[in-house]
Amino acid sequence: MKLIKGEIISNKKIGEGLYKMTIFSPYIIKHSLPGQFVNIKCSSESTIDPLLRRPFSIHDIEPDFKVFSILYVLKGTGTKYLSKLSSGDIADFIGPLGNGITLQENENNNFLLIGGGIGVAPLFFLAKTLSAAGKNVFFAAGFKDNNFLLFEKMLQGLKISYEIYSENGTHGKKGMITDLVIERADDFKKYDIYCCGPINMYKVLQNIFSLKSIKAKALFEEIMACGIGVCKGCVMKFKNGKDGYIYKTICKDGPLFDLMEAIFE
Amino acid sequence: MKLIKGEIISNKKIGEGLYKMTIFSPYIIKHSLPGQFVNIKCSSESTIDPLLRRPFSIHDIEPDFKVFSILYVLKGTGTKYLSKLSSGDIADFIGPLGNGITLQENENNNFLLIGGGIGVAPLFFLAKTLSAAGKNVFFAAGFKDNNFLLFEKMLQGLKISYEIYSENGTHGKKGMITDLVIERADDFKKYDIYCCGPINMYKVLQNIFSLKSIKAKALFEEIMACGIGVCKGCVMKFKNGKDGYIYKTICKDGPLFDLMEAIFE
Amino acid sequence: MNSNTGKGLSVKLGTIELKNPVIMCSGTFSSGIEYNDLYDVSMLGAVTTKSFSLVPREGNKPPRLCETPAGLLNSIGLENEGIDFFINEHLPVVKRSGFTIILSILGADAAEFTNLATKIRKIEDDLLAVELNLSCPNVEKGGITLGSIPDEVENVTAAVRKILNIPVIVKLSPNNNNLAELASRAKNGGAEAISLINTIIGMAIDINTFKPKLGNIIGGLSGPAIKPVAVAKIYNLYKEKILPIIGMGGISDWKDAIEFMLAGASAIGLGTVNFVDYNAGKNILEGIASYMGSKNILNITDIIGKVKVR
Amino acid sequence: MNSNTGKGLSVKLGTIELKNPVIMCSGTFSSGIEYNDLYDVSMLGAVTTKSFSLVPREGNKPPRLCETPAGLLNSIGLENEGIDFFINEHLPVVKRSGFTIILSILGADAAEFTNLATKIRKIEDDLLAVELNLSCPNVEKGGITLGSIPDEVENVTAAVRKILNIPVIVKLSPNNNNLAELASRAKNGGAEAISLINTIIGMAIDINTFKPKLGNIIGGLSGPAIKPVAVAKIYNLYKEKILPIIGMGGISDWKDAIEFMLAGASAIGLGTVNFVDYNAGKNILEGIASYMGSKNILNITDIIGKVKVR
Ligand SMILES: Cc1cc2nc3c(=O)[nH]c(=O)nc-3n(C[C@H](O)[C@H](O)[C@H](O)COP(=O)(O)OP(=O)(O)OC[C@H]3O[C@@H](n4cnc5c(N)ncnc54)[C@H](O)[C@@H]3O)c2cc1C
Ligand SMILES: Cc1cc2nc3c(=O)[nH]c(=O)nc-3n(C[C@H](O)[C@H](O)[C@H](O)COP(=O)(O)OP(=O)(O)OC[C@H]3O[C@@H](n4cnc5c(N)ncnc54)[C@H](O)[C@@H]3O)c2cc1C
Ligand SMILES: Cc1cc2nc3c(=O)[nH]c(=O)nc-3n(C[C@H](O)[C@H](O)[C@H](O)COP(=O)(O)O)c2cc1C
Ligand SMILES: Cc1cc2nc3c(=O)[nH]c(=O)nc-3n(C[C@H](O)[C@H](O)[C@H](O)COP(=O)(O)O)c2cc1C
Ligand code: FES
Ligand code: FES
Repeated sequence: MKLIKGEIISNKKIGEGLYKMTIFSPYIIKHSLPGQFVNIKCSSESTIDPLLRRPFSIHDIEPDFKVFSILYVLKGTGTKYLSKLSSGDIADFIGPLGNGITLQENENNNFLLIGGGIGVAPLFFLAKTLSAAGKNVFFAAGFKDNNFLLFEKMLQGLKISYEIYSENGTHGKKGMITDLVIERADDFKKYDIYCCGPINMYKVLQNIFSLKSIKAKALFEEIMACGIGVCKGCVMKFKNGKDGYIYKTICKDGPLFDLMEAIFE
Repeated sequence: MKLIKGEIISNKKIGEGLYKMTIFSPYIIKHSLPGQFVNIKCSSESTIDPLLRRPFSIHDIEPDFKVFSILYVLKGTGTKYLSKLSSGDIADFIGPLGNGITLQENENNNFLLIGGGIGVAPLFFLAKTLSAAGKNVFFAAGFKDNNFLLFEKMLQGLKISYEIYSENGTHGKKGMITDLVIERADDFKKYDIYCCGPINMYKVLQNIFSLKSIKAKALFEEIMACGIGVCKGCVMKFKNGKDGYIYKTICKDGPLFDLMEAIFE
Repeated sequence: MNSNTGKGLSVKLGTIELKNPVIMCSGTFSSGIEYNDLYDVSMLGAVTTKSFSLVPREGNKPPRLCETPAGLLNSIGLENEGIDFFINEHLPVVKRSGFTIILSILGADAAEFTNLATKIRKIEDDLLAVELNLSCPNVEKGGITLGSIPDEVENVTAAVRKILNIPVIVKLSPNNNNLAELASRAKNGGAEAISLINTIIGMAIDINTFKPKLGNIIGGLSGPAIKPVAVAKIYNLYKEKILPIIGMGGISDWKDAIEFMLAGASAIGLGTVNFVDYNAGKNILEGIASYMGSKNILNITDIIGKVKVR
Repeated sequence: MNSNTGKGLSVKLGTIELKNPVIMCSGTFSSGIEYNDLYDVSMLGAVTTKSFSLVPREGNKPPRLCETPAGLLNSIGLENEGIDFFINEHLPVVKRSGFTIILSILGADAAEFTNLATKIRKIEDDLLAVELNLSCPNVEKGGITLGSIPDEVENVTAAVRKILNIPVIVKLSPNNNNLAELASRAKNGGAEAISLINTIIGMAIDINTFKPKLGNIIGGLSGPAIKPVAVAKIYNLYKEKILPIIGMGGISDWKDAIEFMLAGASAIGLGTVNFVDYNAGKNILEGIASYMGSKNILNITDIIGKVKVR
């Protein structure tokens, strides 16, 4: 990890309250794994509001241009600040952070990526990496509506197959992405599975997968302060032993964990 | 006074760390007196840094265009924020505030305005008003260096006479503006005098004028919170009775006071 | 204001009835006259006046203000023109304008409060309540404030209560740890509500001049910075169920107001925000009303103290 | 760092000698190992470790963090892997890297502190000092913290002092009003310095879910918001001339560091700022050095407590 001031190459609105920011950083290109994130200062040098940095997954890297991107949704003060930046401005961030996803040699050839909402952001980087490594990738993405239409355009640029669901039926099939998973759960046994999405999606997936004894990994979120494992602030409960639990930090022990180990309360 | 959201027409750098912002506001045009000020929010809607509004004198009004201006120097977070705004952005301010300068019918015909540094800002509005009323105005301005060259250009647009001093001699005569006042103090007895500048200038002027029994008024500054007289935060000491003193608020009782009544500690 | 505003907004603190829970804090709104130029101040639940003492007080040496991160340090020193000035100059105007007034009074000891109460008796019909500001340093007790001495809190409250027929509110300072004890003693003395919190002791130093940024060296911190401290104090005192609370300290929008009520405030006080958003009273009142609409809350009293702690 | 850095930066707190006054606060820097990837942590005056207890503590239920205006509320609940983990895993690394270590230890009573001290005795040569974190709630005394009970402060300090030969620092909480008394008792127990301030009690509520934003309901406030409170506490304690003070609470740049030293801090602690500016230690150290250059201050000790109050 390194503290970096990188030039913003572009910052585009690609949907309602949905932005893609591209930042120049040879270091990030060289050292990042899918699933890792950066912690960005979201206030100008002279102000302290918001105080804390904000974590964003690495969404894409383009080694030819030495740039990486984040895909982000407008939530509060921090993302509002980001959305106002423009090309030529400087992004102050630290990264890459977290464990990320390493691909072993002898691993499976078939990968299923399940993304819900903005959870598709880090999975895009993973899909790109896998497809470059010659793996078969099936990307299952679920949205509320058609706000991620331009994201589909990006997926089309990768050599992967995908399916999109939207709750209101305005993008892809109507329904929840978990509907697809339920339908094809038996198929999916032969896949390595990576998920990223809201807690509610994870709860449903845990149920489906435990019934079918399917393994899966997932990327988690928690409010962060340090982002580098020193404050013990960003913990979640995970199974430990038979009935026990243990707190693990999302920022350093994660954000990638075995989905079946997560305890939701 | 009124709380106003006025469109910024222009925001130009006219010197090192010196800016002129022009804001559309028919209300301010209609109701302002020279010496009055506005209290401007210097942070975006979603942030609270800086928390308090910042007071700025009304520097100029252009009734034909329904705009007024402020002239400001970069100091800290608030003025930095202002300097980043541009035409089309909205300024959130309240005004006009303070007592300001009213010109009585039978008043003197000769006016001397003494400005030090950014203190020339409100005196410009006064000079313009006086000259429009057919008065004789002599504007004596003192600066550190030649950073206010463009201000001189503005003065040239008024039908008044003026003299400029700079401490390092790069603009007008070399010296302090108080040198001029000492030299011509006897002349100035027949003038109505208004001053605006730093405390150190006021101390010197108080000495000169008290020796010569000359009367003068001055615009004062103090750190403000409310700007409208309710918090009693922006007080300064003024003479009261023979040896007494009284605290007066700069924002409501002032900012215009009899210079000779001020007590500097 | 939308047409629904007003419905279900009324709250009661003991016998104090408010048409809505939005109150202006003492010292940050004067008597409300200035703000009436900006919006109709009579719409507010109440305006707490600047604290008035028996005789005028000149206040502390300037500078009296200093901005800190998300906060305001002040050392006004309770400057005020004296109770007679309020009675003669402000009261006629605020009556005419229909403001609901809580009169904040300030004294050095029970005797001074007694004298104040006696003066107020003749105008008490024009007041909703009096609020006791006990933050005057007590010289006999070594300079600590009246409000941090349990006996004094009870004595002063009882002294005022004996003279006046209107409800008495006691304002407490967060610089004390024994708030439950102080509130109980206020209750024993006959208070009907507690105002919480006053400012937190703070200080700032100019690193160029080496001088304190306030003429008085030490000041009181207010504004958003202190909000979490206020919420915790209110939550902790509310649990004790001693007296209803007027909660204040860093509220800057309607969301903060709701947060304070969930923590246990029956009404909320707006202080420093009046300097930032001159329309805060109106905006926050409207915000509360539309929040109630959107959440289908019929009576704002339904949310008081309703933070879900399990 | 410019070539002058280091000159005149050393400070002494009792027998504690620091090459410069920049110390990392407990709990916000772990043992410094992570930050050593970003800058050479051995340049710092000292690193105070996370507070370690005799046995590992799992800490509080999440969520544990919440941002407030210019502040951070946390309820980590003193999660740590236990003192053995520090001794076996961290100590070898920090020794190799040349960090100056103040070990923060945490116990529920004097007995636990005695046990901790006994364990530490064998590594004490590798430590600059120990800092006692007395913020554990004491169950026997109704849940109030050890650090707010004068007798306990003295007992615990004396217990640790008896066993260890290295200096003892006592960390105090701003939630107490009797800081002078507590500091005196720490001194009686044999402490050489006071760390001030720990976090201020605070709370935040989610107005959508009605739930507290922290799993533990109540948390501790840190960051710029609390800076004026910290400066006032340090100024007031410094005046009593009881023990030298390590000042902390909201420092975010070198200017704040100077402000704390003017108020009376002999050294300064950096906490929350490490999450905002990962290079804070280095930046603030350099900032202090160049400030000294520009103001012709030969020894940083010359400014300690030098606020001009008249
Ligand atoms: C490892 C990780 C990766 C993330 N990747 C992305 C991404 O690629 N794209 C994206 O849009 N968002 C992502 N998020 C969520 C993102 O960090 C928040 O949306 C953002 O911090 C909101 O900041 P704000 O100031 O706009 O909102 P506010 O609501 O003002 O934030 C208030 C506080 O809540 C925290 N917060 C709010 N939402 C979240 C959340 N979902 N997770 C963690 N903390 C939160 C903020 O950091 C801040 O401390 C990620 C979060 C984590 C932990
Ligand atoms: C009645 C009045 C009229 C003014 N007119 C002008 C003007 O026309 N042009 C101009 O450039 N400046 C003017 N000032 C000064 C201006 O308000 C300050 O320079 C500005 O507030 C600095 O804000 P900042 O955030 O950039 O600086 P910071 O240094 O970050 O401000 C910190 C605090 O100090 C206060 N402050 C700093 N300097 C002054 C000052 N000189 N007077 C009062 N408060 C101050 C700020 O308001 C704030 O509370 C005027 C001040 C007053 C009181
Ligand atoms: C400038 C100023 C003056 C104040 N004067 C008084 C006062 O006269 N009497 C009083 O009881 N409280 C006074 N207070 C405290 C406020 O009423 C309020 O309790 C405190 O500011 C916390 O609320 P806030 O953070 O919303 O400002 C004053 C506060 C400020 C900022
Ligand atoms: C996340 C976090 C964890 C902390 N953990 C500890 C701790 O283990 N022991 C301790 O003595 N203080 C702990 N503190 C308090 C800090 O050491 C420091 O006293 C406080 O945060 C004030 O300084 P700051 O405002 O610079 O952060 C912690 C603070 C934070 C924010
Ligand atoms: S954010 Fe500090 S440990 Fe994860
Ligand atoms: S700033 Fe409040 S009285 Fe002047």
